Amino acid sequence: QYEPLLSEKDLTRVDIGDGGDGIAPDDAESVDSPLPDDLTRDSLELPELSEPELARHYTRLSQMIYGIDSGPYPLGSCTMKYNPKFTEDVAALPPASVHPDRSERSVQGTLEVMYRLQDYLGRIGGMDAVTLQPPAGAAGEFVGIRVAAAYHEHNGEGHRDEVIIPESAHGTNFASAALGGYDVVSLPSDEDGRVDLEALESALSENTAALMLTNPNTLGLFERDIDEIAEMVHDVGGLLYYDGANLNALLGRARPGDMGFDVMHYNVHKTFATPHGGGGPGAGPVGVVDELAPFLPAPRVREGDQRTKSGEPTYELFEPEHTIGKVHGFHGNWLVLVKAFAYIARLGDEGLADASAKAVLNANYLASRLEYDVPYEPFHHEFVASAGDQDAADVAKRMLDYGVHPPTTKWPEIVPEALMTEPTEVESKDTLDRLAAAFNAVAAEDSETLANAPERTTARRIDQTSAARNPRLSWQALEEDES
Amino acid sequence: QYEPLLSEKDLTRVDIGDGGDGIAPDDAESVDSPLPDDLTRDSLELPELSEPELARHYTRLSQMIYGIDSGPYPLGSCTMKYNPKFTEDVAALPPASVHPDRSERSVQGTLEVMYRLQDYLGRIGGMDAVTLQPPAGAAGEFVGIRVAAAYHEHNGEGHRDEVIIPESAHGTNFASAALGGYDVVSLPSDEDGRVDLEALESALSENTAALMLTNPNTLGLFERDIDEIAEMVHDVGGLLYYDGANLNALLGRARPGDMGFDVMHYNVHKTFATPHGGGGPGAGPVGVVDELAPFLPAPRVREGDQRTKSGEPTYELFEPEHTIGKVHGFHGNWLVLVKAFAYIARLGDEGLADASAKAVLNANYLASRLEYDVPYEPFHHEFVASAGDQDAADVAKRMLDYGVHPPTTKWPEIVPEALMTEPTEVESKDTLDRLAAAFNAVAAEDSETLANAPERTTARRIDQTSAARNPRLSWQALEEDES
Amino acid sequence: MHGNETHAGSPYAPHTDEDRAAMLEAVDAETVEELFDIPGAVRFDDEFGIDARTERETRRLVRSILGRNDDLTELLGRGHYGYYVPSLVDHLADRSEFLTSYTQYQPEVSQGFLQALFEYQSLLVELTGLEIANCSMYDAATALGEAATLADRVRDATGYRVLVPEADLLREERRSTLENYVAGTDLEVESYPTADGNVDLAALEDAVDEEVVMIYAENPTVRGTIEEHLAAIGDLADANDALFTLGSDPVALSLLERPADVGADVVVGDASVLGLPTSYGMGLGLFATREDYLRQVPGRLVGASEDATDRRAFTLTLQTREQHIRRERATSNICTNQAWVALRTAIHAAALGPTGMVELANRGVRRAETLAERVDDIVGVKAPVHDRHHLREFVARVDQPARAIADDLERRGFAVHVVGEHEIQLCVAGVPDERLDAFAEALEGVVR
Amino acid sequence: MHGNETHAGSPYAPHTDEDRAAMLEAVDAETVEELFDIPGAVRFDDEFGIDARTERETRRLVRSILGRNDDLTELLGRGHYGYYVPSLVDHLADRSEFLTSYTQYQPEVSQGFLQALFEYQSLLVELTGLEIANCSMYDAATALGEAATLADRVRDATGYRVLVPEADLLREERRSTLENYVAGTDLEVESYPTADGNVDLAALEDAVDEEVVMIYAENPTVRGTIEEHLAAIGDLADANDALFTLGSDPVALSLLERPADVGADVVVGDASVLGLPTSYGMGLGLFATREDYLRQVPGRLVGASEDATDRRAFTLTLQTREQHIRRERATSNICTNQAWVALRTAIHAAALGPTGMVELANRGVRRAETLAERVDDIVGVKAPVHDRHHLREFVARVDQPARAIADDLERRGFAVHVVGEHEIQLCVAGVPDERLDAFAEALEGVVR
Repeated sequence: QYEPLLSEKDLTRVDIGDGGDGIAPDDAESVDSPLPDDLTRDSLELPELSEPELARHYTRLSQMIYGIDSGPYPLGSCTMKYNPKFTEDVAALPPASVHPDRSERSVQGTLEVMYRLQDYLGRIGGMDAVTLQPPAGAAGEFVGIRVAAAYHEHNGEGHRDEVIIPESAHGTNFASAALGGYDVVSLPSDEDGRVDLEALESALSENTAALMLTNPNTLGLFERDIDEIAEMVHDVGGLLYYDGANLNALLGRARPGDMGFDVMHYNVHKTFATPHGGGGPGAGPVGVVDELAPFLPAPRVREGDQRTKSGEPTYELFEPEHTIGKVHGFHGNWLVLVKAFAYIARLGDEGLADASAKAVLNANYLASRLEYDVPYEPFHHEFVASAGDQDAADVAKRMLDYGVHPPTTKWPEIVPEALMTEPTEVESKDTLDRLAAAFNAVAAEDSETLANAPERTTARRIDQTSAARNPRLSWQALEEDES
Repeated sequence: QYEPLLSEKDLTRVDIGDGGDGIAPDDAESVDSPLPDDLTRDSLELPELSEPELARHYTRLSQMIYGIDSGPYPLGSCTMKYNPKFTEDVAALPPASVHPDRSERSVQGTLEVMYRLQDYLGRIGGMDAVTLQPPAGAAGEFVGIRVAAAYHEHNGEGHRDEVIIPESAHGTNFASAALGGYDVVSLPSDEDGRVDLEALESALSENTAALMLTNPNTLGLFERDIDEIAEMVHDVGGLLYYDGANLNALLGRARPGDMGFDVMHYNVHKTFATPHGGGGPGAGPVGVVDELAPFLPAPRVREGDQRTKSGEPTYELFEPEHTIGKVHGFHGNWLVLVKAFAYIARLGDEGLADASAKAVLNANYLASRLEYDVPYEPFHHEFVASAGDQDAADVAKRMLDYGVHPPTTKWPEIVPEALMTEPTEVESKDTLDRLAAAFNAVAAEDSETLANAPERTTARRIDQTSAARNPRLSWQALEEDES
Repeated sequence: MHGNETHAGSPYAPHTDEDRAAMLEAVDAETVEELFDIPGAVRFDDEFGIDARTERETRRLVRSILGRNDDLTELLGRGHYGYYVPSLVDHLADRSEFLTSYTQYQPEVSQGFLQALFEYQSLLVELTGLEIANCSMYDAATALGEAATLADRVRDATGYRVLVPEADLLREERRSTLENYVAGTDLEVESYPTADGNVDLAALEDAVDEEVVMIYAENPTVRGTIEEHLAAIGDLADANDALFTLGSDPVALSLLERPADVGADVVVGDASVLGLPTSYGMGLGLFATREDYLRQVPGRLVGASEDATDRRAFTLTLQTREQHIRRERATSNICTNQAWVALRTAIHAAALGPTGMVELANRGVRRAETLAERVDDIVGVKAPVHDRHHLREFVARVDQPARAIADDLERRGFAVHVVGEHEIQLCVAGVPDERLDAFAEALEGVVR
Repeated sequence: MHGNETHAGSPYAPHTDEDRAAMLEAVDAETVEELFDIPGAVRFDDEFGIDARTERETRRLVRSILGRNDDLTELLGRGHYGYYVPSLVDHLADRSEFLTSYTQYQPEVSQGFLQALFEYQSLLVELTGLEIANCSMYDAATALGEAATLADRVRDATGYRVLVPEADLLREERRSTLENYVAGTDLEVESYPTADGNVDLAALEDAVDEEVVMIYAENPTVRGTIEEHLAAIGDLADANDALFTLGSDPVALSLLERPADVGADVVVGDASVLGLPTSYGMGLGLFATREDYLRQVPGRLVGASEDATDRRAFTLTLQTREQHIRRERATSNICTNQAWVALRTAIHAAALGPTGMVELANRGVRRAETLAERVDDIVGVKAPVHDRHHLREFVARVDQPARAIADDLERRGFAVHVVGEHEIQLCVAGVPDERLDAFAEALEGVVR
């Protein structure tokens, strides 16, 4: 079961140059360099292994990972969908990989994909202009915040220094607003789990730069008062930001742009099925209404005036008039964008709408099968159950023993011992039944069993305290620690 | 651990046409056909599952398989080498897949690869002409036998009806000769484990069509008297056939053509690292000396008279003068041939010679580490140890518990309780030490432990008798049996 | 340091200099060459003359050579089809556990592959209606050869005649391969007549006698027509104690008459019409037969059994039929087969599901008809030649020499079969609709 | 039957009609639409106008669009390089367990990925000589931005100045991204002068004062020169209690001065020079720093720990720095990062090994020199412009307008940078020798 570190299989030191004495030590390779010694390092010590050894190492490591192809992965707000295999093929097409400094003329294909994806996303979100540059959802939030700031500044309202965020929002909202230099005003929920309008009223002021909202919210509830919320925010001159993390609930049913949102980000690995890759890369395109378009990052893609000889449109990069500049060295996570484009082009209107329909049906069906209480409803694509007397984190560990991935736990805090569950549309009824059986089996177990879980996984419960108290973050540190 | 059959996940019956009564039954889909009912079947009943469900099914199945990327795979005579990943990429190139009925003019690339591979193989085996058509090693043997028959027939020697094969030869030798209509004359080994020259003398006669030999033989021993053997066979008018299964021992050190062999097959998945795919596809190209070339299967590839505008050679298919005809509907396992070509082109002279050197070194080193007795030597790329008092099949099962793949067992029978072991060149010293440790751990265990093995595998020891006595070869049969 | 890109030697042999030295010491040798026990007389002291290349250079070499293939739209079929293979098939079958494992001689660590092959066998059982399917032969032609040797083994009476369609309804390659397979037996391959793209039933009746051990027919025929006399052929074979061997493929079998229903004793064909791209003719021999012949079946069989804890498990079974045990008395010489292709076929079929499979076949009927109507409208072209139902493909008569038309079409980017001086054959399988439209236009231009 | 190719709906949602009916009944609804609690006023009743396509059609669409990209040999670098990525990297990283898993919030079922990221961190520790590396940022530009906010957090004294090279030695995109990252702070980004493709050390000394919180420099520079003043910059930063942030990449770090040895406090850069093809600029932000700043590091960290049976196990650690716990007081807003790219980089580095990595860098020195000599021989071209050592790339002066030369070269199949009215920049990374030869000939033809 255990796989040694690469460094435990081999460590070879390569001496660079002759180190001044012309003699290479016995236990190291020596490699000359055309550079003078004072511009080079002395040596490099890393594993030197063959292709067969590496193939086995990484194959073995892969077998110690639970992925979406292993079974259900109902992480609330993370929208872990099946990643269609063919999208990998299109991203692997040789012309998908060109250098970002190429002339626009020579990358018309790349620009066309970007143009079309901007267009698709605009239609889906009800937004007038889209940038594809942000390399992840949080980067998209930051772009939204920076765009809002630039907009207010441009209008002589640079004094606005507050961003209002519901308590139950994703942690990135707070961090992105803070990174943008804003003070965060935290907004409590009302007893139904939605935005408390009175609290919002008192939070809003002439200092309000924006309200960040996700809808459905993290409890899966649609903010039914969204019209009124939008009016309130706009009345004080603020902007309304849509966190796209939960967009998979609404495709073809409602659009942020129609709800009064001014700026939004899309999480392509959530809504458009690009693989999450164990942490990333994602992509967090940002859509805005016309008024904010001049502030988007540069460059964006538009159709050019000319046509090709065969009459096809041409595409060009351009800099929005009041652009905030760059938020990534080049064009963001391009290969991820290609996959998202392919996914949308595959599903089309009906497929996207069907995905949301079944995501919502699945969440409702799964909840109906659970012994755990689900305090807030009517929810959409996700729901938050309460583990009650059990520790939600222990529940999660124990679910691993049943061969399924647990939900997100202990968040949002409005639900005690929260089990935030989002099955997505890709699970069949059979799988949901199996998942529900796992939940219910754990619900019937005692706290000791839960505390000792997991028992059937590659590693047993891992000591987090020790990891943090005595950080060993590299094989070098580990070796030092063990010696 | 257990994965249900696809049919246990779903079985959907599709009725075709209206079955005459215009009413589709409740529990089935009904699909119309443009064909009249009397030309169509009534229904089709198979699993109807989604892509995410299938991805999980086959991912799970794959995780219940030990492959070369899982660890050492020292199956004697099977030469389970690491399969370089890049060869998959070249076989997946779109122009690698063309229809076999294309005009020669339009598939010059395909023909050039074939021509070059014919040439490579000829050089490596010391043969004058090569056909790539046989889709596996046994098919290659059969081609060799058919070519020999056609050659004798052509020379008015159709009376030759015997093929001589050493007792320790691969089972396919016997079966291929029999399929070709020959009587098999079995040849005992001498006490050194090699061909018994006296026995050969008495087996040879004017009825001898051919002697089939592998060298090194299945004990890993080089047939040192190969010169004399060739002379004896040729003296009675017979042909000498080389079974290429053990060619990985000799690359760059000796060539069948130079040893007096007239015809040989190559196992590309053994010698040239194409993946075995859980049983196939392989490829068994056949090389012959000039005298036999007119009898090879049709078509082969040769350079054409013309050159392209840019001066490149052109290639064409041709039918050898006295061809035996076809042994495959088209050109054999083409995608496998592309991989073999890429492997040879990657390694070149030095790489191929180095592969054999290290294959032989590895076998000798591994044997030197074992507690088990190795009665015959000096062996080359493989050796046959004896499990002594232990049951070799049980030894194999127990080795599975140590996380390694066991050797081929109980064969050749000349060694009691044979453990026929071939580590190949791709194993490192560390891996060989680990493999030896597994052998030695098992050597020290009692027969009960061995008889109960394996204990740590996906399935425990499987009942072969029950499988054969009550054959259930489909889910339909299984369902019937269980009902 | 091991042999990487910059060093001579195999890049896949992981020996460090240190390791090699230690290993040589352990085996008591100074050099590796000492370990080779090869007499000087047969030592090879020359070079092959093959250059080594980096991985990148090798990829570029192959890409550059294969780049010489023309990029044509292929309206080609005749027993080998280029259906679109879903991406899922590549991604799953390419998982290295599938790709890099050996034959399942240790079933305890091969359950996944065995189950996949068991499911493949079950697919064929459903498609054919026969009770037994093996887990692969090489291709359609060799499977036909194996069917003849099976007939030779199992038939009650003596006999030697193997009847196959005459040349217009049987690929020459299949017949030639069959001839090789029976060359070591007393069997003789003979043709029976055909009529308008189907078996000439009356002529076949005349040809059959007690010496016939097997009658072979295909459905659809190589000319794309659907065979209308299957049940009659089955009866004829039965009446003469001969085996009826039917050639087909999984797409055709999804829609056309079920072989068991027309009296077929053996079904052969190319199963890789699902799962593989055209691959210059690489195939997957489909082989199914009646339970009666279980112990005479060639090739590997996967069966269900139980393990020591009584859980269901799969294993290769009835191996006493096979060469590695029975040697010259084996039912076939086959050893390495096409297991991985069978896996691909099974995945492709599963991805289609029964609805998708029937629909794929139905589209083959409809689209062939549409194309035939379209080209029939062109002056100088008549299609289809045979007044029958077609699957996937059909023969068209052209007033001008067929060879010249095919050459012209090739210059315009289309490949078609030439099957007679004034006959071309057109197949729609795997060709997108817009390419068929473009083809019809090109043909119009060519014959104008 | 589920939504397959022939049916409307998501092909990846496996619901049969039967299932859907049963599920609706279980949730007590007649239709799925009932489950949507959306007020009529904000309901969307229109269409997006996006057509659905089959998988095959979608692949053809993307292939056809991307086919509009010209096939050029790219002599492009300037911080982003197209080294050959071994096939091994694709095959291993594409294993679906790696590709389709989430962030390792349940480490007990994520040990494989955690270990791979731990090994990636260790690789960076060796390359930089610094004690801590996180397991990825987005790219070089955003990592630079994060370095500045780190400097803002950790610096003892107050201060606001962030010093970066002037435009000729810093990509505008990096500076612009940095400006956005510090827009919410009191930091201000200022340029310091450069001289002959290196830092102008004297001018930098003049520019530094106590208000400086960070000095940024790159090695090699964006013009391909190797920076000769690193240790001096490190001393200068140290003397003024400013952080020295060095921009580099894993190939350069394999050969050039070790950052820890020249006093670097933070190393940023694009680690995906190993592991990813050019990918239109997709990257992997390298981020390493001193142990002192451990609790202020942005991004995820994988640490070793023990499980309940005391076996070594890996886990994300020090998560209290992160946004999902610390919210607006987090060290960064980063959540989704580039973990899978880090995996690819780790595999590529492992495939090269230390010998291969040093050799790759050495070849970048040698081949750039060779090309510079070659083009310097051309009348009307002088190369390199800077009399310094170069890695991978160099600037060449051309007598004719650089833009026109680049356009001409593009027509001949080569892409080069234009970095001044009479300056082009040429990079050898990933370009085969024979293409460099062809390029030199093309350039000769163009300037003739």
